[in-house]
Amino acid sequence: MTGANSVLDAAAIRREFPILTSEINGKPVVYLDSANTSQKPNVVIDAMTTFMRESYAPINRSAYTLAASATEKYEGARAAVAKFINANSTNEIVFTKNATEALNLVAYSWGRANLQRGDVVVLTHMEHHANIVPWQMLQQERGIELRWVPLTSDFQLDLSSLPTLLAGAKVFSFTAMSNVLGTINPVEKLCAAAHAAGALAIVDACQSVPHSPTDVRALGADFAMFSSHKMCGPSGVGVLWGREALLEAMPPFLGGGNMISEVRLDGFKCAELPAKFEAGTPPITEVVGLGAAIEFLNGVGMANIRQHEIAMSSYALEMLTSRFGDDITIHGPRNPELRGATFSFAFRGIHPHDLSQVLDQSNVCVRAGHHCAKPLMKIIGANATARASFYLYNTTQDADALADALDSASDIF
Amino acid sequence: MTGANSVLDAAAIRREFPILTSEINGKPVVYLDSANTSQKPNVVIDAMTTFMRESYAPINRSAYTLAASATEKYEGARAAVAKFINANSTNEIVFTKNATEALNLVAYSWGRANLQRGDVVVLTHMEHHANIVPWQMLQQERGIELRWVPLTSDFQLDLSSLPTLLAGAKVFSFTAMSNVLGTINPVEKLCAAAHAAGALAIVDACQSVPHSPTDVRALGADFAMFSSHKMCGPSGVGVLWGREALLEAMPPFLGGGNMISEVRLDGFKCAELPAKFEAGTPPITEVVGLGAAIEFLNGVGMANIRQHEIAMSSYALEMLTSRFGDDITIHGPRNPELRGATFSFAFRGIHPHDLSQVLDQSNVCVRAGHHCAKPLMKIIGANATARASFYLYNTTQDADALADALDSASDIF
Amino acid sequence: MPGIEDLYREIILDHYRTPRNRGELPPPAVCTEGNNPLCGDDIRIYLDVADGVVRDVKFSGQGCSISQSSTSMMTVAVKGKTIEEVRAFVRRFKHMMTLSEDGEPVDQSIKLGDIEALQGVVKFPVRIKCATLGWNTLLEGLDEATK
Amino acid sequence: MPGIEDLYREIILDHYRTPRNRGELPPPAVCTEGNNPLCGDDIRIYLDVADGVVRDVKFSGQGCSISQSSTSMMTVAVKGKTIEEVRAFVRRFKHMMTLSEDGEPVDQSIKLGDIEALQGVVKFPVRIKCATLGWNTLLEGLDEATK
Ligand SMILES: Cc1ncc(COP(=O)(O)O)c(C=O)c1O
Ligand SMILES: Cc1ncc(COP(=O)(O)O)c(C=O)c1O
Repeated sequence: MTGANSVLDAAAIRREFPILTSEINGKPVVYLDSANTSQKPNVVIDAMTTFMRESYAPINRSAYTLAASATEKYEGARAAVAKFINANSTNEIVFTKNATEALNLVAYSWGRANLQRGDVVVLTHMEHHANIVPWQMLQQERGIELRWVPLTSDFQLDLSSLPTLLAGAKVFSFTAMSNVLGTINPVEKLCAAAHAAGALAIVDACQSVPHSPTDVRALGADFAMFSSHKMCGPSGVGVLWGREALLEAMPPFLGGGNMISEVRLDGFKCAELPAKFEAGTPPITEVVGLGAAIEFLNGVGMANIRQHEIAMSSYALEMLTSRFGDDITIHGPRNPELRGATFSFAFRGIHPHDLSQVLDQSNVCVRAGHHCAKPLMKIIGANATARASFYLYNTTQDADALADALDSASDIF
Repeated sequence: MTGANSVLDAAAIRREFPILTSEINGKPVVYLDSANTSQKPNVVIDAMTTFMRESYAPINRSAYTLAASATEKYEGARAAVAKFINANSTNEIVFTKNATEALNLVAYSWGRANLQRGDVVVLTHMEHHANIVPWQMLQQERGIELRWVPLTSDFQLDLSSLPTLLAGAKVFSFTAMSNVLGTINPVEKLCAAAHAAGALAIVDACQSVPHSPTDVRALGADFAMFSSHKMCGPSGVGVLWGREALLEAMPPFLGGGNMISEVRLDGFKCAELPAKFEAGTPPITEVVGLGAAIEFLNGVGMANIRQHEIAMSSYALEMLTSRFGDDITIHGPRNPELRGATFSFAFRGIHPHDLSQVLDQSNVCVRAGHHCAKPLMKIIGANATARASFYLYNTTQDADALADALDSASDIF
Repeated sequence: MPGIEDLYREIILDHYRTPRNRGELPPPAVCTEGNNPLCGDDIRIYLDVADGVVRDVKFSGQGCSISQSSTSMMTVAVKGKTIEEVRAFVRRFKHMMTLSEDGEPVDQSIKLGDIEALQGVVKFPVRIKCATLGWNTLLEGLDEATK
Repeated sequence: MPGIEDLYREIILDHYRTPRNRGELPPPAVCTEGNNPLCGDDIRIYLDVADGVVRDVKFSGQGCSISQSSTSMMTVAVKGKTIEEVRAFVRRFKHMMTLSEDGEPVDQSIKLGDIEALQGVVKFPVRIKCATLGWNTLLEGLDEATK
C-alpha cells in the first residue's frame, strides 16, 4: 500500500503519528506539507511529556540530581545529533531556535568578523529567504556583493558559470535541496568548488537532513544548519553545525548567561564551545524531543527514508501526469533520483490559493504561496504555486487523494 | 499548611505539578530553584501534548483548516500575553526563544540604529549577564559608555547618584527584581527617571512577570522582556514587549521567512509587526504552551501569587534566622514587601557547591554558583552563593525541609 | 467546517472569470500597489479623482478568486461616489469582514449589494486578507489622491 | 543515587580543612589561573620548575571542598617529580576521572595513592570539573614553564 518500490512500511509508520490517524469531519487527514513542517510521532511527544513530568530542570547551572540528569539528557541529545550527521565532536553542534537563527548566527558572527565592503557572497536563485535576507542585511550594512548561481531549464543549478561567480568569493552559501522545486543539489561538488575558490561552503541542509543520510565530513562543508520541526522533532529548536576551528575563531553572537566564562564590569570572556553560542536558557525540553526524533529516524533508517521518497516521487510523477496530462505543470526535475518528494505545481490555471482551499475540503493539506522563495518564484514565472510534499509517513494513497481532490477543484473553477 | 498568611492553597497547586508530587529515592522533591526555571503544571504539559497530537501545523503560511486553526491558537496565545501584561496591542508582543534573545534583539536592532561612540547606557550592579553582555558587545563594537547604578548596604539600588548617572544617557536598562538578592526595584520610578533624562527605559522583567501582576503601560517602560520557562510555561520561548512606535522604527534583527513582505534579488522589505521580528518557524507548540501557562496563572491570580510569596518570604526569613542565627547570612533585603521569595545565602562557611550537594541528598534543589550575575557576586564579596527560590507551589514545609537539610550539612563539614 | 460553497458563491466566480474594470489608467490617475505576503498576490489600483469624486478606477495584478473578484466588485461600487462616500463604504465593508477598528463609526444603512456575497469569507479567516487586499490598496490611493 | 559518603571521604575533607602547599611563589615561578564557570571557583597554581623537575608548587584561590582538596593532594604528589612524570601522572588521574582523550596512552601502573579517594567524584558528573580544575591549571603552568 505504500508504493510498489518502497522499502519501508509507511502505513505502519503513519500509525505512530496521532494527527495522521485523526479525522476532520469524518475524513482522514492527508498531510502533504512536510517540507513546511513535519508531524510528530508518539515517541517524540511522549519523550517531551515524560521529560516535563519527571525530569524537567535547569541545565548546566545547578548541581542537584534532577539538574544533573536533565543536563545529561540535554547533552545526550547533542551527542545524538553529532552522530546523526557524523560531526567530529559535540563541540561542533550548536542548538539554535531554528535554522533561520543558525544562518543569521553565521552571517552576524562569522560574516561581520570576516566580510568587508566589496567582499563577495555567492548564493543561488533557489534559496529560501532564510539564506538570502541575512546576507542582504550584510549587504546594506557593509556593502558586500551578492552573486547568484542561475538555474538551467530543467531546474538544476547552472554550474557552467560557477567558477566565474566564485572567483574571488569569500562565501558560497546554498541549499542542499530546493524547498520549492525538490531539486537536490550536488553538495559535495559545490563544497569542493567553493574551497577551490578559497570560499567558505555553507550548506542550508533544512530539506536534506530530514530526508536522507547526512555526513557533514564527507560533504566537506564548513557550516550546515537544519530545523528539528522538519524532521519529526519539536518546534523551537534548530541546529548549527560548524567546523570546530571556525566556531572557535568566531566572535559570539547573542550575549548573556551560559555563553561566558567571566563577566566583569569592564568586559566579558566567552565560554568554550558549544556554550559560547548558546546564550540564555535553551529549549531544554525541545532538545530532548529532538533527541527522541533522531532515535526514531535512526530506527526507520535514513537510507530507507530516501528510498521511500524516491518511490513516492516516481509514483506521484507518473500518476499525476497520466491522470492530468498538460493540465498539471510540475515545477521541478522529472528524475526521482535527482529530487526530493516535494512538488510545486500549477493546475488548470486555478490560483494556488483557491486550489489549496478546495483541496482542504478533502483534508488534503498543501501549501499555496511563494514558499519563502520569492526570487525563485519570479524566475519560474509564478506569483505562487501549490506545493505537495511527502515524507516517510506518506503513502501512494495520499498521492491518490491529492489527485482526486484536484479533480473536484476542476468542478468548481 | 502553606504558610499562615498565604492567600492560596499551595499544597493543592503543587499537586498540579507532576515533578513536585514525584519522589527520588522514596523522598519527595523539594524544588527551590524556580528563579532559575520553573516546573510545569499538567495543564501546560497537556496543552502541548494535545496540540502536537491534534492540531500541530505550520502557522502563517498555509491556508488549510489544520494550519488556519494552528495559527489561531498561536495568535490566541499572543493575545493572552498582551492582555496578561496590559500591552496596547498584539503588535507589541514579539515571541523570541528566551528573554536573552529579547535583550539582544533590542541591543542589536535598536542599539545599532541609535547608539554611537560615546553614547551612554546605564545599567545596575545587580543585572543578570543577559542585561550586561549584549551592551558590552556594543561597547566593544561601537565604543558606547556603560555606567552602573551601585547598591546601598541594604541591597537596594542606590538612587542618590541616579540623576548624575542618567545625565545625557540614551538607555537605562535594569532588572525589575534581582535574581540573586530578591530585591524588587521601583520600576515605575526608574522608568520615570529614565524618561526625565531623555533615556529609553528597558525593563528586564524575567523575575517579576512570573511572580506579580504586570501592567507595562502603568510601568511606563519602553521595552520589557521575560521567559516562558520561569512562569510555568515551556522552555524555548520568550517574550519581547515594546512600544509599537519603537518597534515600528527599528530595523529588523534576524532575517528570513515570515519577517518579509517582499524579497527580490536586490533587496527585501520588512513585514508588519510583529512578524517583522519573528524570522523563521517560531516555537509553535511552545507558544501554545505559554498560552496555557498564562491561563493557569490567571486562574490562580497574580496578586494572590505575590501575596503567597510575601508570606513565604516572611516565614522563611524568620524561621531560618531563628534556627540558625548568625550561622546563616542572607544576601538581600529583610522586608518581605520589598523582595521576592528568592534567597541567596552563605551557611557556616560551607562552600555553596558542597552545600547544594548535601542538600541534594534530601532532594532539596537549590542552585549554587554565581547565578549569571558575576559583577554582583564580586560586589557582595562572594565567589558563589547558594540560592533557594520559592514559587506558587512551594509551602512552608519546603522551607522547613531546607532548614533540616542545612542541619545535616553541618554534620559533614 | 464551513462549506466551500460559502466561499465560492456564483457572483464571486462570475467577477473572477469576468473581472470588471480590469486595466490601467494613465497619469494623472494615481496608482497604488498592494501585496499579500502570505500568498504573493499583488494588485495595483488606478484612481482618477476629480472634484472630490472618483471618476474612474481600474485594477491590474495577479491574485486568487477572492482578491480578484472582491476588487472587481469594489471598483464597480465606488465609481462615481464622492471620496467621503467611498471611505464610508470601505468602513462598512471592513466591518462585514470583522475588521473594524475600535470606535470607528460604521454606517450600517449602507447597502453593499453583490458584495455581501463576500460575507462567507469571514468563515475562512486566512482568506480575509485576500478579500481586503484591493480595498486597502484603494484606501492608500485615496490618501495619495487627496493629499 | 550514589551516597554523599562516596564524595566526601575523610581524606578529602582532611585536605579541604588543612590544605597542603597553600600559598604563593614569587617569580620566576610561573603562575597560571583557572576557573570553573559553573560555580565561579578560581584557582592559581604557582610552579617552580628547574632542570626539568618540579621543585616547588603552591596554590591559592577559592573553591569547594572537591576542587580545594584535589588541588592540595595534587601539589603533594607532583612536587619533586620530573615534568614527564607529572604529565603521565595527570593522564593517569584524568583517566580515573573518565576524562581520557581518545588514543591517549595511560600508564595504569602509576599509583595515585590518597588521590584515589577522588574516584567517588565520578558518580557525581557535575563535580568532575571541580576535581580537575587544579590539574588542568597545572598543565597550563607546565606548558608555560617549558616553552
Ligand atoms: C533577571 C534575569 N534576566 C535574564 C534572565 C535570562 O533569561 P533566559 O535564560 O530565559 O533567557 C534571567 C534568568 O536566567 C534572569 O533571572
Ligand atoms: C531550504 C530551507 N531553508 C531554511 C528554512 C528555514 O527553516 P526555519 O523556518 O525552521 O528556520 C526552510 C524552511 O522553512 C527551508 O525549507
